[in-house]
Amino acid sequence: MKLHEYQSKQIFSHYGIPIPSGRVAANAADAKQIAEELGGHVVIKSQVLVGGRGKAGGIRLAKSPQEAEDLATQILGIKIKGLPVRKVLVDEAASIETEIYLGITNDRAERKPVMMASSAGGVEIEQVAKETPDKIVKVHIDPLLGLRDYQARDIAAGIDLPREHWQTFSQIGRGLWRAYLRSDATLAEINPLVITSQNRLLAVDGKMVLDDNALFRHPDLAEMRDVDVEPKAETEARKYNLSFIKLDGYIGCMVNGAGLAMATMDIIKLHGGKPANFLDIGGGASSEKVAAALRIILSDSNVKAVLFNIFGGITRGDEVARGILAALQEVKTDVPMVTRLVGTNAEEGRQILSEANMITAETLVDAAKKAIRAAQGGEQV
Amino acid sequence: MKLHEYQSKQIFSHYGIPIPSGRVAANAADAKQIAEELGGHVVIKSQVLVGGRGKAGGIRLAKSPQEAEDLATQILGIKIKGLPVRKVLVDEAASIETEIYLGITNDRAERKPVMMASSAGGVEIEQVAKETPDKIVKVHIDPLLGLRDYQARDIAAGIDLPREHWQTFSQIGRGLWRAYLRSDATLAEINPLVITSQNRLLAVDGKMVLDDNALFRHPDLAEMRDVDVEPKAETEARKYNLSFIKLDGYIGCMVNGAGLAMATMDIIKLHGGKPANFLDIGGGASSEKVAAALRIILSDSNVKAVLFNIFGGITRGDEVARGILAALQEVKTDVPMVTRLVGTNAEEGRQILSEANMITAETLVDAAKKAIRAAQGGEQV
Amino acid sequence: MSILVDKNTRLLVQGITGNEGLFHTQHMLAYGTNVVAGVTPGKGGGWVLEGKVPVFDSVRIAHEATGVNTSVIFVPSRFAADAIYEAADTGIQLIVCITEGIPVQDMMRVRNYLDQKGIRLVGPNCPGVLTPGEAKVGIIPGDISIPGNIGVVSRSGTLTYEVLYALKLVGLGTSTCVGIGGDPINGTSFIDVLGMFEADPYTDKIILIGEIGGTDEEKAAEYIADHLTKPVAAFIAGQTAPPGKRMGHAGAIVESGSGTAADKIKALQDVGVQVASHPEEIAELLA
Amino acid sequence: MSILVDKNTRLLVQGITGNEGLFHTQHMLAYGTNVVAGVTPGKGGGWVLEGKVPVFDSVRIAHEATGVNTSVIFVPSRFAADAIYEAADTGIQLIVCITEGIPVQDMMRVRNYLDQKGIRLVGPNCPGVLTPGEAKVGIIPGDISIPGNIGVVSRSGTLTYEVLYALKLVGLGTSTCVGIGGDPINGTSFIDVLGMFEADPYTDKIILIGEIGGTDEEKAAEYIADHLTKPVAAFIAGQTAPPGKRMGHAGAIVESGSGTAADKIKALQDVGVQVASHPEEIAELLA
Repeated sequence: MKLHEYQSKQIFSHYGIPIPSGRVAANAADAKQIAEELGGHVVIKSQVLVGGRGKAGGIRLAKSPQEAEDLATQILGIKIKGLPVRKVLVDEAASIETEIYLGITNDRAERKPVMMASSAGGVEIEQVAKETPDKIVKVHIDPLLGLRDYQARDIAAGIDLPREHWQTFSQIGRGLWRAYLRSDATLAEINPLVITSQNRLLAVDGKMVLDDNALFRHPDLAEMRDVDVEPKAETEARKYNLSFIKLDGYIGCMVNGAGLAMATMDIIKLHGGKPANFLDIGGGASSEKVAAALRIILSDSNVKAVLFNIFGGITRGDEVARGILAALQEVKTDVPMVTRLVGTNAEEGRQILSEANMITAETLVDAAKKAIRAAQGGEQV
Repeated sequence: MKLHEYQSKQIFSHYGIPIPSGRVAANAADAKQIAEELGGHVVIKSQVLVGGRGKAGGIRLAKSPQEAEDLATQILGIKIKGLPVRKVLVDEAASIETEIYLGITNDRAERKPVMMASSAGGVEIEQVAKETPDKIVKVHIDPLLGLRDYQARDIAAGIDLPREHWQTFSQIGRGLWRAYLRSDATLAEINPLVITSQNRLLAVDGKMVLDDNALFRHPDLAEMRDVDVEPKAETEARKYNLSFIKLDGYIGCMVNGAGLAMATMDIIKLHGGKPANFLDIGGGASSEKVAAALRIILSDSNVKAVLFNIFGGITRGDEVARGILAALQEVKTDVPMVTRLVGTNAEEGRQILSEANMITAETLVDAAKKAIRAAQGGEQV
Repeated sequence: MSILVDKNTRLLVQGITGNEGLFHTQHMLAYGTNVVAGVTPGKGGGWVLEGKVPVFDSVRIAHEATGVNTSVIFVPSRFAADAIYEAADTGIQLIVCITEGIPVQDMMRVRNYLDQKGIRLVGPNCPGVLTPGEAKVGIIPGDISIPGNIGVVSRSGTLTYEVLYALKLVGLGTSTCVGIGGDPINGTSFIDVLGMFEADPYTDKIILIGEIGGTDEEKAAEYIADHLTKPVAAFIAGQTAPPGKRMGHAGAIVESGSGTAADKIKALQDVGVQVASHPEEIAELLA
Repeated sequence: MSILVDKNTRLLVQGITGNEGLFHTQHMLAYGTNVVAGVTPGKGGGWVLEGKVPVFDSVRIAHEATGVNTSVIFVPSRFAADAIYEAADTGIQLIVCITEGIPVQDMMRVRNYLDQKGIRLVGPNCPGVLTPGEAKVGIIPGDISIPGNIGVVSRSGTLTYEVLYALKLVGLGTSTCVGIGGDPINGTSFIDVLGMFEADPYTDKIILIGEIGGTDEEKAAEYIADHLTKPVAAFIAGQTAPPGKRMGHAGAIVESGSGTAADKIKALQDVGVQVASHPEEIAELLA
């Protein structure tokens, strides 16, 4: 779960990291009011969960409350990478001397958190990693011991931070580690961490991504989820504990198992089709779950055919088939359906489905081809 | 640093351990008021930092606010093991079905915290350890990983706690671990942890000892120190960073180094004398520090002689001698002084001291014997 | 024989009285796996499945009473890390964790702890380990595979079943199938299992089933080049996965352009591994 | 030669620019110890003691630049645990920590961490290690001891100096003197050092100086009975210490009737160790 900049910075502040004074506003009048409180010289920042806000005109400087209001009006009207801006953060403007990157993420290969820093702040770390990898300093953190003070100092030295800032930098590093640890984050980054012209360190922008699997122990953080920014279908899918991702193709996919679901998408593509979604219905396949999944798939008007790919393992094929039939009773549609059932009791399952108005297939390749043809209107049964 | 029962229970409560409703009172009127708020049926508990309060009449049950006031008056007038009772805790009385012991302390030999529990609660754990050691269940805690839930359950099973209480008991165990960890305690114990007749678990009495060396990171806890209960001299010594413990003998000791200080006390005893104190003045020996130490030693009217035992190592003997002389200028006394200086520049030091009105000695045995004789009035120079 | 689990496995089921635990214990027993004990805290002293398996309150008690040497974990995700510690602290040397959805920071701590103790964890978020004809530890359907000489290692569940089943359909059998799980931090990597298969006399050929996310497949390719003499065929799922999205598995995500299927396929092909274009093709490649 | 420190010691001083660090570095250098580098974060690039010792910002940089193999720590107690981790993570195999007053929970974590890595820590709250004529690492005065064949191990500081000095006065010398420190949780125990002395060809006799608190002396007695062939004499301080009070050293406390001097003396005497009634007597026992 991604957090907005303003949410991330609230958390940072809670752990002792200095952030600019500021508040979030959902309309231009509030933005003006906040700008007045902050003395007029502010920065208006769109709160959307994508990068590149600056280039898209989503971050603007205002020299007066009136200008703040005008700019907020503009920014609240635009879309950035397709996402409408619903909130702006109004922050006291800082005069920036130096920009630093400081972040913590999980290093899968080392199975440890890694703290990364770079003197090339303000730029996405991936870009720095590509263009000037030697500018990135990395320190792995022992997950049982936590970040050590000497490691934070090593990083400060590694990015040639002036010594007068080492102690504050270490405190910020410790704060970021605690924010990461206690929020169960998978990413906590300050970018940029700036040195102001008053020679203070300040976390001007921040980003956190939380581990969805750990939200059960952070009910306060779970409430921060902004469902406005994700496709409605994904919100709906989460309700039914379905793993769903919308894509831009036209063949809806319903598969049991994440790996098999990916392989199904791949094979559709391999044969010239385009998958409309990733969907893993998981183990079992009750008719309610299948029905919900089907409704979600069909809510996308691009979908011209649906491919069921089910491997009957512990769950028996005939049971799954009945689940699908029951779901079809509920969700009336004339979109063509192709079903491939393999494994335990697959034969019985295929029998049940072919008696309904469904196209059946034996192999995955066969299923993909039939689904593509059906989508093109070439075969309705 | 020992905490009072009411302080320990405040901390426990902060970490989610259920404690009885109650407040501390410094006078009987307040005790009555609290008893009224709690519904009248209360227990009045003297807050002194020693065990055996119950036997000494320091814990009494009251059935009405008036009785609470009367009992508080009584208890606030007594001394327990020489310590005056200055505060009482007024707690809602619990009807107790079962008493359990649950505590965490440091196991030096294993270099790990150890959680201990016993179904024989309400008794001091040392006594249980002596009389029925098989009633104590111990689990060592990995200091890097912390208490695991399964360990708390193992303990619950080990003391034959009814299963319905396992989950709550585990939560209390986790709370106690966090209280111990986050307070830098060396001991955190609930004794007794009771099952009430309403079948609830409740921490009726508690005790915490904090690590003095870690108080720098717990300014809030450091403020809880009750200086009323320790000898004035020890409070004074702490100010000067002197390690001082009052004893009941008559030969004051001033030594550099803790081991040597203990050995000095031992040898006084070996030769028939009685040390009046333990005192380690540490490295160096500035005249201010020596003067402060001397004042503290002489504030005890039992002291009939003072023995200086100084090993000149990195610190030179002549320097130490000058420090002692300067201190004697400040602290006028006619208590006889015996000085033993050994090590670097000891000869020069002895020279300086013998010119003053001091008895000098070469060996530790010699010094002890001379101090004992001086204390008995046998030798004034 | 083969690797990890076999006739000598004395299995403990942690979370045996839960729906999943009980259901799969039944299937494991039916397969002939030597399930000797179960644990559910607070339910010790009972039996499940018509008296076939005794239930204990803790792993320690179960271990003392029955001498289990392997544990399979079905407890809910919020308790799973604790269950792993409990098994590890009791000295069980092989732990198979089926549970999905364990917080990743928990797993980093678990993995670092187990590494210190030298204890092997398979999973979490995995279908378990199957040695056809000998033992089934986890949830891989027993009837989709026959004994044989092909070692299978995979990050996936049903996709693996596809492959086992496709092999069976053409008469090929499996020495052991190891599901290492779809989480970003797990106990056993491709490399670990490849090393075991290379050393195992019952395995002659190896199938590796990977997917997007991380660099485990790339490392496996290096390892194959340096250490493996047995032929390896592979399939990588997720060629069409969009970047930045978790494809069901917590570990299946293309991040900052790294972890793509294309990279993995290239790394494997570069060291001479045949990579199938769809799962059913693997059987053909090894036939 | 002897144990732990000698002519081959290449010493790093952590906290070299502090009062204590600088003062004792001077003495260590004067003694002939090979002090090759110092560390004080934020002061890297400078030199101390008229250009004799370079100062670095971190142990890693100092290690890379000078190849230190031993570290002695003088940093204040609240930063000392971090200094130990820094030395350990850099791969320094012997760390001597002089600092007094480190929180005991910090030390439990440190000790458990170092044990995993197999790194030796002497101290904290100790006077260090002295191999007369070769190297002095810490604060033991150099001129109170001469080279010889007696190994000394002690929980105390000045009390140890007494013994070294008493030995010197009767012409006896020391192979190595190891101060293991007065804290309840430390890096090196009596047993560890007794084992090293037993194996050391330069040590013929051993002196053990204990004090109240804990059970390290009792364990040493057991170890002596089982493993030592060389004669051991001992002194235990604190016979008159009242229970429940910390006698200066954080570890010197009689708790719940355990850790008394009487118990320790009896345990040692029971295994044939001669226990002196006062420190000066030890020299006589070994003469």
